[in-house]
Amino acid sequence: MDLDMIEKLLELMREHEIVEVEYEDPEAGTRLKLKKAVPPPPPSHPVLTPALALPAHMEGVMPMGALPPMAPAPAAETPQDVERANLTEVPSPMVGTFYRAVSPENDPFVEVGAVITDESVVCIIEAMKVMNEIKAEVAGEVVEILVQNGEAVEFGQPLFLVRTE
Amino acid sequence: MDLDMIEKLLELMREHEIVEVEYEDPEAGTRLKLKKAVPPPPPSHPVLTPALALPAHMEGVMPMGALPPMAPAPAAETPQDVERANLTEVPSPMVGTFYRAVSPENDPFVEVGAVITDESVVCIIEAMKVMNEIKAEVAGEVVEILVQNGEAVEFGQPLFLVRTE
Amino acid sequence: MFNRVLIANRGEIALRVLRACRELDVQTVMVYSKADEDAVYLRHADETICIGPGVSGESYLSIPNIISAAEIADVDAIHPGYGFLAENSHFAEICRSSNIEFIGPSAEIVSMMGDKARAREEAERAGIPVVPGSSGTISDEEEGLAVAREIGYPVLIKASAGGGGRGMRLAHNDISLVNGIHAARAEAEAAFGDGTLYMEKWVDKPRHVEVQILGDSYGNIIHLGERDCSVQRRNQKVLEEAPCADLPRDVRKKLHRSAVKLAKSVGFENAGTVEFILDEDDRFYFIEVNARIQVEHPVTEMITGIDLVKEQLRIASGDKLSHSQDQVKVKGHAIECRINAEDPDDDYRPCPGLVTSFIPPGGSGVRVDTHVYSGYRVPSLYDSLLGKVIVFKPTRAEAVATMRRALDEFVIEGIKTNLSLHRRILRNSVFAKGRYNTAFLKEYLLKG
Amino acid sequence: MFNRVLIANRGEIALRVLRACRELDVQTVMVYSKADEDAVYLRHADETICIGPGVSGESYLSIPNIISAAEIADVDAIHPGYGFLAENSHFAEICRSSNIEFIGPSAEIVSMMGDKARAREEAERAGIPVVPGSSGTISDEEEGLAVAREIGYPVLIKASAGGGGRGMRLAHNDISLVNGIHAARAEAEAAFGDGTLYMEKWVDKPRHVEVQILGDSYGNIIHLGERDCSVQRRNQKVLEEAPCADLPRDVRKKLHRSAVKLAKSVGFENAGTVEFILDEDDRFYFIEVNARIQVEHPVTEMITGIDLVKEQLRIASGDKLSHSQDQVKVKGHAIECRINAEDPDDDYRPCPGLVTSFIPPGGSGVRVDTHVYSGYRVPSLYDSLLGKVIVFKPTRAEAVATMRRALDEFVIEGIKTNLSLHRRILRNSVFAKGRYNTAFLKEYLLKG
Repeated sequence: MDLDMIEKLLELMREHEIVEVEYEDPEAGTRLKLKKAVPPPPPSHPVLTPALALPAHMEGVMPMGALPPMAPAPAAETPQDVERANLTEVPSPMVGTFYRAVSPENDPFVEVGAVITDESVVCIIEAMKVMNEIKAEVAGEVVEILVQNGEAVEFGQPLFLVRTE
Repeated sequence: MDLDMIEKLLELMREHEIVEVEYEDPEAGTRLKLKKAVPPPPPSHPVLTPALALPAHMEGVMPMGALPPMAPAPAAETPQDVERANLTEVPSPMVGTFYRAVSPENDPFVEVGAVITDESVVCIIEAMKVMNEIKAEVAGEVVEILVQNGEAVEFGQPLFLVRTE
Repeated sequence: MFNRVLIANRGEIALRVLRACRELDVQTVMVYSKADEDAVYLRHADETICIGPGVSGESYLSIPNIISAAEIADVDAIHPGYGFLAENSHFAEICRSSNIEFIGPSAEIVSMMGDKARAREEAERAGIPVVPGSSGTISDEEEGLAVAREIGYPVLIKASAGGGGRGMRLAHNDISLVNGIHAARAEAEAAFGDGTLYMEKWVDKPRHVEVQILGDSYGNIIHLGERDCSVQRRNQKVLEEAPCADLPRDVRKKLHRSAVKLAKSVGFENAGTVEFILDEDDRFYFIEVNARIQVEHPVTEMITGIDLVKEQLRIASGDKLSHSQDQVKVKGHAIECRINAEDPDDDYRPCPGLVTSFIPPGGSGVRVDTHVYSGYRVPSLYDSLLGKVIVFKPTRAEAVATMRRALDEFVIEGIKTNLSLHRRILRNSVFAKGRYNTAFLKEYLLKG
Repeated sequence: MFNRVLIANRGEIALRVLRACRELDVQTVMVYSKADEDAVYLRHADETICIGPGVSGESYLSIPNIISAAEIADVDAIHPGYGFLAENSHFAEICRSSNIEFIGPSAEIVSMMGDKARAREEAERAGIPVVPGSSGTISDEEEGLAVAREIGYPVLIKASAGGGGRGMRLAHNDISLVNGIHAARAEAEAAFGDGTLYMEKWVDKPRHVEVQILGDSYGNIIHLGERDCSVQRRNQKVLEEAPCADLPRDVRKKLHRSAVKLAKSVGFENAGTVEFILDEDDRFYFIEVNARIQVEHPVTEMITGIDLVKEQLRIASGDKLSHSQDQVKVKGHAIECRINAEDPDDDYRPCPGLVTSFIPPGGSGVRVDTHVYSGYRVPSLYDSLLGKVIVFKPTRAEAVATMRRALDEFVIEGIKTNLSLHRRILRNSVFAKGRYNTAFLKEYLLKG
């Protein structure tokens, strides 16, 4: 929120005979209240702010191990320099261990630059000693591989970034 | 939320004679409140009932005595026929019992229609056995007497409605 | 003690188990579905793993996903909470074969107690009174009719694999018995994949009283007193208290002894509950064993001072019971109200949605177990339990007074809840006297 | 018991008193200032009366306004809570003359105990050890120097009417004594309108231990054990526990007996606290009497099972004590953390404002006394106490573990709080050992 916007708001207030404006955006951390000189207003309704954008920060110094950060949000892993258009993530359909190849001796199923179809097997996820071949479910060019070989992945975690047509 | 939307809202308020808008979007975490200039609502506090304009309803069926009924919303009692302009309340400056005259035998200090000055004594409030003469602190014509003789009043409770020049 | 435990559940019981772990300095891994990913209680875990989409079958009920998460997170043990996989013997078995301790009874006990007809046989064998009925299962109409003739109508037809009232029918005569057997079998087959049935004489307006049991892996078994769970709506518990307010001393003792005897005879380990019904003359009959922690466990914790979830963790990690029977002292009175997201004006239909304001009661004698807070969105996919208010006071009368004021000050806005029902129960004169049965709610409150 | 009680306070203690009244079926009248008019806890009262604007002098400290409200609302008694008018003997006097019961000691006792030099004399008369110092007040520098020569430096100059560290000076030699007397007198005159001073020998790094007393109007006096309140910041208590973790049995007994003896000798009635300091050799000295309920009373409630506020109400309404000394059994261990709205990174400056999220801890062994909720705006006019977390467990080690996890799960957003300070205290090894003194916080935590 900047001064221009406030000025604009004040003009609108005059124009429309508005005496009070409150605006909150907890996400941005902003709160604005503008109030004109008027006779005492009626008893105000206590506003139980339900608009709780929770996460924010936890207060003060956190003791070791007290409140660990949440699993990284998928969005946080999106590289900022890639073009936003036509990019699709291939999410993990299960919990398990991610492998790029059938065995350490074999070549990876895909590398960056590979062109894949919906049916292409792109990796293996080991769950309960079972090796599950994972299909892309999307066609296009592999732009980025988001998980290291041998890493654990959770349900829904993005594995690959694919540029679709 | 942007200025365009606010402007649109303000126009709708004018068109539909809306005096107050509150808007919350818990999903986005934003909150907006717009309020128009209106004259102070008339008297309203029922004696010794909490002047708490409580949010929402309490859930479900209320057991006897669990949560006392709330004061009716001030707006509901606004007489629709009084002119809105130039009306001022004379609030009680203390907790006590309201008397319109020095004694039951005397005439009331003021009646509806009386023209008063800032210094006019308009009533007596008895607190701790002491009779306190209350001055109007406002000049004009008494339009309405909001409290019955002998009623208890709390701090800030409106006693008289006065039309100022 | 374990180093690291995975909590295979959600909501208030997941938070309950996490609290016990943290107090024992055990690391916690919480699994969650996409529908729960924003829940604040997940913040308190040392590690969280998303195990699937909202639908339980692909997340909280998915054995492969949970076992994978346990292996990835390298945990020593899994606590299943209640519901979901808590009484799934196959899951307990897979934990064992994966070298992960299942915090609960052995797969064999879970399986045995999950078969209600089998449990009934075990009780008979141990000399515990059971409701007159079939000895074992009934294979056809003929057998059912023979049993009914012997024990007299009305009779209850029940599913061996049953639970929550499914696969259950009441019969008053031969015709309704035959129809009931067919209907119950079809329902049980659909619900549990197992149409096996057994029969019991119908006990009218019984009280529902259960005994809390703890057993370690060295064969020691103790009881922690009983709970009265007779305030029920359609076989669902609504309010529980401990101890039972009106129980002759000798009946109480016999109940406790019977529960311990049964637990010993089957070699029960970890925490469980032996459930009984009592008729109007205080004759009691075994009905079933719950081989898990129960929703209402806090009332027992309050009157004994023993933390049941910590005991579960200790027992599963190989410790001996921390209390002998003599050391268990029942003191005071505790009541628990289950607060559900449901609409009291619309047949208690579940009522998910955004909780705009949540101000739990506090102060002296009040415990609140909840995962809910202002701004929490109750998902529509899971059960409607928002949390539990538990009060503990020296006497029942004081506990009732404290629960009244606790319920009165509890503010929940944005969704409908059953707070109003609880407020009425706590002000009902029959409830106040302390002797009521499973028909209480229907007779005194639900009618209007 | 009273029919109707006015609660002349605000915040957590007003809600605390209201809870006790509701559980005793006593109607409540809550008075409030304009600054508190939106607070949700006011909803729970049977009647509410606005008594003035936000500033305390014209509302919570205004005797005429409160007495008027009491007369209008036709109450039998007034509970003053702590702070505000709780130890104002003039207020107690006016209540009496208005035929309204003041729930606390008599005006005479309040007045006597409010005069610190006088209280010291009473203790000496009753044979209770006091810190070596002036007998009575000191009238001038000469007398001060004479006392200092007798008891030896360093000495503490204190205001008779004092409290909260005001009118207090430490002197290490004759020059600082003379300066200190002038400074303390000026400060005491400004703060209390009374420049009377007395002197005590300075006890370095004492422990602060207090004994809870209850007395009825029939001359019966009992104690409810002691509390250790040594975790202090600038003479303000931050955390309290009961019982004191490291106290030889004979010292503990003597402390209790001394407190009862003093209370008996002055004819103490209702609830109060006798405060002592202990030097490093566990020699104890009387310091003062608090003639009111204290912020930290819940820890005593937890270990004795006695509801102190209900006892206050019962005593004031003419009942005899509900427990004899023999019936008071101390069991388990309790700790209380005071949660304040203050900025730990800015010298603990009070930090009012809108609480956007407030998720109190819950579960086994946790009690929360608070008037705060998500959406509450902490007014800037009053003290910064948001509430108290109290834990109760069989042993101190378990209480510490439970408090750790309770603090960890407590979410307060929108304003700064001292939660982080408490988290550090609960993980400090000196605190864990249980023996610490009033210098603890400064030495171990505030420095780094």
